[in-house]
Amino acid sequence: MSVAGTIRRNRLRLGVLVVALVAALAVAVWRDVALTALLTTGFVERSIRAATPIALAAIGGLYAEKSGVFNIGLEGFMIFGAVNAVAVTWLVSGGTAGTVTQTDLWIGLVGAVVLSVLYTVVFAIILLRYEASQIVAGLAVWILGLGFGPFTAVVIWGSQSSPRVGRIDAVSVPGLAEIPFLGDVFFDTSPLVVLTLLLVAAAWVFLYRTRYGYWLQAAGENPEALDTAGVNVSRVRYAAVIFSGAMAGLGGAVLSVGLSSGFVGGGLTMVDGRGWIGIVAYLFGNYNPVGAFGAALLFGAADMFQIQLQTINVDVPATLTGLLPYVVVIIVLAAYGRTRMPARVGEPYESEN
Amino acid sequence: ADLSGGDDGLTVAIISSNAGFDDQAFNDMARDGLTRAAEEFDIEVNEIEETDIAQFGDTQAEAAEAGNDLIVLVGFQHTEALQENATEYSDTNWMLINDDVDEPNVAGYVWANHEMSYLAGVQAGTMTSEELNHAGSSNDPDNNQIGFVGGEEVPLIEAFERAYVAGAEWVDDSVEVATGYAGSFSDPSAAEDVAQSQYDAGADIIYHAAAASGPGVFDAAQANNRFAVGVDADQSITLEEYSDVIIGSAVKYIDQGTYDCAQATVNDNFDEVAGFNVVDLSQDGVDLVIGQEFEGSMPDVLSENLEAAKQGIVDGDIDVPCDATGC
Amino acid sequence: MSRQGTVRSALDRAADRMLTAGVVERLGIGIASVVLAFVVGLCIVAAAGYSPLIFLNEMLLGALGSQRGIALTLRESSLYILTGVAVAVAFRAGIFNIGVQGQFIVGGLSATMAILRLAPFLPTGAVGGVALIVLGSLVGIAVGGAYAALPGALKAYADANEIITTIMLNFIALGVVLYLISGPFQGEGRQEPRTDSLPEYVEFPSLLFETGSFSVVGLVVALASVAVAYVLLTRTRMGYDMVTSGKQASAALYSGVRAERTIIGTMTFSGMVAGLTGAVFSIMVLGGYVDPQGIHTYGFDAIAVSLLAANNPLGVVPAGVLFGGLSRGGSFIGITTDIPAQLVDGVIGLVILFVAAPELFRMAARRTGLGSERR
Amino acid sequence: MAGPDSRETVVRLDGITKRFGSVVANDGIDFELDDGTVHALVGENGSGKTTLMSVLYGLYDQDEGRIVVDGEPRTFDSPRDAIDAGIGMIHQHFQLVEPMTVLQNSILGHEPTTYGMVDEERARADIEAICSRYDFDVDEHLDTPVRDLDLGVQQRVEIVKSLYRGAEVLVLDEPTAVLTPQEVDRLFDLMGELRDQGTSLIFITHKLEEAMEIADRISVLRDGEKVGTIAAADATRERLAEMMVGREVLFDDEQRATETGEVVLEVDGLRVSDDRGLERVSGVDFDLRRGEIFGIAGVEGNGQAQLVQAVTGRRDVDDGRIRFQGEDMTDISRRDAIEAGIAYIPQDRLEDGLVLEDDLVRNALLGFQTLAPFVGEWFIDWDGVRDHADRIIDEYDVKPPDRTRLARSLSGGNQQKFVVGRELSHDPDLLVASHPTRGVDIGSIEFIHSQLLDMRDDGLPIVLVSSKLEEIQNLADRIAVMYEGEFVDTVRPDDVTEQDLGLLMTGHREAAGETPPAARDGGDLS
Ligand SMILES: Nc1ncnc2c1ncn2[C@@H]1O[C@H](COP(=O)(O)OP(=O)(O)OP(=O)(O)O)[C@@H](O)[C@H]1O
Ligand SMILES: Nc1ncnc2c1ncn2[C@@H]1O[C@H](COP(=O)(O)OP(=O)(O)OP(=O)(O)O)[C@@H](O)[C@H]1O
Ligand SMILES: [Mg+2]
Ligand SMILES: [Mg+2]
Repeated sequence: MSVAGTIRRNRLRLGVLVVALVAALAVAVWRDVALTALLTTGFVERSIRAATPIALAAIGGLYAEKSGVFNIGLEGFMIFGAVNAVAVTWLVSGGTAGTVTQTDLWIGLVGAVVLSVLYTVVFAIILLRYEASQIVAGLAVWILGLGFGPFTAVVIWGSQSSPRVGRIDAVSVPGLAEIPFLGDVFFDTSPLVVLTLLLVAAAWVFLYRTRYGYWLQAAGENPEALDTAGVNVSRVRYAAVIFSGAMAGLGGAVLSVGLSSGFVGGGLTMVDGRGWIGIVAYLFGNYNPVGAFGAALLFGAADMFQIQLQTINVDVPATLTGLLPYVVVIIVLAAYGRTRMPARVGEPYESEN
Repeated sequence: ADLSGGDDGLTVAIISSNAGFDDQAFNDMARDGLTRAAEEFDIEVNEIEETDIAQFGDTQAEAAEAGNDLIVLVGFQHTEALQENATEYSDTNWMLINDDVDEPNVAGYVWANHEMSYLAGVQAGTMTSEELNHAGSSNDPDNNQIGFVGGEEVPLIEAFERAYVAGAEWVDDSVEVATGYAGSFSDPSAAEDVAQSQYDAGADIIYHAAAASGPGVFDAAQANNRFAVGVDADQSITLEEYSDVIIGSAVKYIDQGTYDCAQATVNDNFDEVAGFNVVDLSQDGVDLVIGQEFEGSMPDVLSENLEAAKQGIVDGDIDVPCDATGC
Repeated sequence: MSRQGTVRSALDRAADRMLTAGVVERLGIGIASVVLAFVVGLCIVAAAGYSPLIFLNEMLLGALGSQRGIALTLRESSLYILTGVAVAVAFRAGIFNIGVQGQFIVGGLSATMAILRLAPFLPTGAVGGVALIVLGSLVGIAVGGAYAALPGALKAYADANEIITTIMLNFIALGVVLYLISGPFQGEGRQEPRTDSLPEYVEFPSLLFETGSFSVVGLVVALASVAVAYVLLTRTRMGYDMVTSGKQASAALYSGVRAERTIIGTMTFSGMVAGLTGAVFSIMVLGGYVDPQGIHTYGFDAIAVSLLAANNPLGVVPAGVLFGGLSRGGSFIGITTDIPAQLVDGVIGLVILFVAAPELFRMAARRTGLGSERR
Repeated sequence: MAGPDSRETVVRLDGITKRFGSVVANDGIDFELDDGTVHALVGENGSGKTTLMSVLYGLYDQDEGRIVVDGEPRTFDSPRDAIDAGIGMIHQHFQLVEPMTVLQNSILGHEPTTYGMVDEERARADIEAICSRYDFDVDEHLDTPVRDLDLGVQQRVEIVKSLYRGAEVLVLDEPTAVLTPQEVDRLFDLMGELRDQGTSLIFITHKLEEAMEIADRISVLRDGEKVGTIAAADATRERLAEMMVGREVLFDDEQRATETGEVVLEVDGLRVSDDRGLERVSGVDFDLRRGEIFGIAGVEGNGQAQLVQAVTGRRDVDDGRIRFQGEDMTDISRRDAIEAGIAYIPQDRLEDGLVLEDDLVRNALLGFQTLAPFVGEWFIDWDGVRDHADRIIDEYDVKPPDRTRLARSLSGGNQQKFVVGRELSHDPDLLVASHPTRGVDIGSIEFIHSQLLDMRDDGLPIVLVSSKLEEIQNLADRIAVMYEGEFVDTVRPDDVTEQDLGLLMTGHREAAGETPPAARDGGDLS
């Protein structure tokens, strides 16, 4: 995959990005806003931060879909991840807010991923063995998340939100953190942001450079081809679906103990639509992990941009500008509706044996 | 909520607003007052979480029919339904938070959100140009910039915002206030992004009115080694882990209100609380309290300013914009 | 063809259908998934330290134990049936309209606003009331339809995945409606995000039931929409086009179905039913319009209703009644016990999950030797 | 060719039985493949050929019987086991992952790795070695996504894939169905090369001449049972056909149209693009008279599908005109085309022609849901449709005769008969038949052909698209050969041989030089 090739293939996509950027700048200039006040290092940092949970879920969803399974339940799995991370942290710390250590938080994060794996195993069985409608079962996961996520909190804390348990500390790499801009963005930030960047890269390498990645792609495009090549399609799909749940769970956990410091279960919960944006992110990123991260970054930036506008007191109705990411999603989908899905997404595949 | 108990004593029910309990805002505070009352009197408290506005009318009726002596309704979304139920169930005592229905068996309570927010503005406006160092955090006395983070941009919260801004400008005309909304009352991460953006832009103190999103503002304060002002309760106590950055909280004593109503019901003198109670500064119903860790370390000018502002408000010399529940 | 012939053949067919394994099987799957969801739900109730017996008992008592309970069950049922029809029509045509909730919300607000704005021009009293109800409902239907036509057009012409666009439009509806009712449409002298109240004379007559928030008229509207949807899908050429598109899009195109038109038409019809639901809801229940975040998610639960009914409008009736009972029973549990309300939402999620996987029950049936051999 | 008895048996199948529910697809079949030979397997549709090979390849578990490879009994739980035992299979439908490159497809499931990464360079070297050994051209395309390749190349990719996995036994399931005669020759050369270098091949085909040409031995299946195995040298077309069908089969030529009427359909300078926007029909002209069958021959993918779709209203045209019965019909919608009396037997009955999950009643209405007598302005007269379905089932001998059956549950031949019946039942003014007998067995082919000829004799104009040259030659009154979106030539069937047509199909215009000029370019034959 050459850079030139990638650019050529995605020129429409990139074109819209450029247009969007120019439009945003035009608005800023027209409203006589100082661009430097808008596009700050902090803005970039926050955009990446906001993109992190979305990108994690997106990569999970992307893998599932590449393998031929549409996991529309990402939002639900994120909710479970968010609440479970705090729950596990709480239980290992002995059940008091004051005694939570960094280790407890990391255990909570890992614990949430492990629990997500357990949940997704059940989900994967229902999807793959019992051939459930993937759309409906995925929606059910969301509704289950909205119900049992806060319920878990009620059972543990007697309240649908957890106490504040603190969060995983930012790590500042001595020396590198001093580099202007880059230092702030990459070397003085949450380790989970860095972890996400590494996972994005790893996901790319795995998908395009290892045999398992080849199998994943084949499972979604032509499962018979994979089957007749002697690879168990089911196993590939199970792995992908479980991975997607684990990643969404990680995304939720990152949100609750990485970027925030506890679980909030009111309303749509603290996950607040990020899982849905994750799905759109990988669609827009054309099923490429790096592209998905780029799209997550775009949505994060759209959201952070409207916050920047608010901060410098450009008079925008926040209720409406808060909808910007959703509007962007629709525009993006309308412009790139014809994203080529893997050919066999959604179809159950039964090997005859 | 178990309606069966309380054979001899009275029963009190509290029906949540559509945000539900555990909102870290008025639902929780109203409930706290009743919990305290239950410890002191022979009453039984039924918590009814109702998040569906369309059900409010029927849930109120059901709670009344179940024989509750006092029913506390959280939030003005209950008003419409109560207008019918108050006459329908005239033997029941009703307490309505944030609004009023003109019936003898209804006690309407409104806390002066705007006044307490004004005081928060006074504190932030004063402290932004003062030298303040605490536990590694500091502000920038040379930079007159503060911030405000709301949950959703609805009239109720806009009243917080405008009064806060007015309070700060009363201290110092040149103060700059960045205001922003997280878009949700339950997304601390979004609130943190807003606060972070404001701290980046130079704000050193941020006041929030974001309910359960609020802790995100404190997270941002800690991350930036800046300060924040809490809301509703003394959040340097209720959110102790942030007490190092919470220099004060705009508080309203909703718990006292529910406690009073419960007590009045127990003592059979509900008439005394019935009617429209605008609980404001003049009745010590709202206040600005200094954060636990900052007590005693605040400069005198702050207490002077606060005193002057309070006096001005009570005397009517200061005209706080908006009113208790909107603009 | 004679009228008698039509009726007779309809009866014949109904009888035919009852005998086919399909209907029996679907009924079985529906019941089995509800039962299984309840079993799992009750286990969770018990595991969390609450009494499953009280849970069940209160649920039944709440749904059916009193005049009010029955009225509220029927009120919820009417809303579930209406939204269920909206979902079923779209799903039948192979279009996943997940946006019924959003269409329901914008339909409700626009019906409310239409009534409020038109009221000064019409006489007060019963005549004006009926006129306003009809006009308001028409506006609700139109706006709901338009709000659904948008993702329909995006799907038809830009190939945009309707699942995603409709979900996004739900979020957008929530925000925009909240903005409108806390600003431009906020009621005179109100502080809360709420419109003016509808005039007193704009209400459904209360027949049979006392409870103000339920009227038999609502139920009748729901049943009428079932009938319309049923006739549309089974007896008309547009319905044939829709169902064929849903089953096999390529064959539909081959048969001359205009895909774009059918997609947009289906979405529009689905959204119109959702908009009508919104109008019924605002007139019968709310008497105005409120913060949509404080409105129950009928549009999502309706997906379960529709699936339970195998996307058949007739089946939506029993499924809607079941959900009406669940919903009302769930609220009652919230009032009378300290079992958390989220649990009921969770149980609904479980019903949806299990309904989505009929194969689960088929395999179970085969394993246990229950049911017939054929699939 | 070496005598079979001097060879070792590499694969032996003993009494293989495979059932699908109540269908016995293979019933105690014995089969032997000798080392370094080609063994052809023939039989009607559904006789169990693919099933038997799928058992050998580990895709299905046999219910009874055993597989012996190189003298050792083996159980294959999955294709991987079969692959490990040196067996490769090229399926009827290619098993290639379209967006992946030829190289990636070739090594799928057997990727060489270095440090956990797929080592494409090593794979490339190995594949280039295979290509040069057997003189394949696949190595030119190693980095091309498979979806951009012709079917012929795709097939060679399949073969390379098997060889890369080390196959010593190669099963080819109907490999010639999609190829031109020239490509078939090329494939046979390849197969010969493979056999000479020691590979053993099993070759499934419906074309008896091919079996006799390339195979050493031929086995015949019927109704899931093996009828017998004979040496290719002893085989004749008639003998094989009789073994297959169980009775004598007459191979007779059809009658040409004697009288044709006025021009019904005129196509002028037609240009049509596909879904991806590529031009697939590049300026086609022809006209068609009443009572005439106009055949369009060509290798699939040369624009026939788009041409047919344009004529039947399924696809918009870029340029040019279509006139039907004197009226302009360019760019009409599919619905208008149906209402104008254009019947259409689609190429793919499973995709287009039938709604598989619907019963035959609903399927009987498919396409006619706006037409009297079944539908008024709004409502459908289902009683009328039911009677109509029964009529089709009866007249076209659809089995089982039960209108409540789902279309899916019918066998391929019966599905096709139902579609043909439905399309002809509305008294059309034009019939466009696209591969009307694809995948259909001899009996049903005879029936469908006789229906088409009868209708023609009644004056119906027919456009017949087929890649089966035999079919075209027997039925058509004129044949246009389509290559890369253009008609290379229009000829009379009696003036050309299959070889000539084959050459034309690959774009060699000169090949049919002896064609009389009058027959060219849509010339009038009446
Ligand atoms: N997966 C399956 N499930 C049920 N029945 C099957 C399945 N596969 C094949 N059959 C049935 O088994 C029989 C043999 O089919 P098979 O595909 O082996 O035939 P074939 O000889 O390859 O035919 P063709 O020439 O059409 O390819 C047929 O009756 C077919 O319907
Ligand atoms: N996948 C399947 N599931 C269920 N039944 C099947 C399946 N495939 C085939 N059948 C049934 O098996 C029977 C034989 O099918 P098959 O396709 O082999 O018929 P056939 O002998 O080839 O007939 P025709 O000559 O019409 O093609 C048919 O009755 C068909 O209904
Ligand atoms: Mg076959
Ligand atoms: Mg067949």
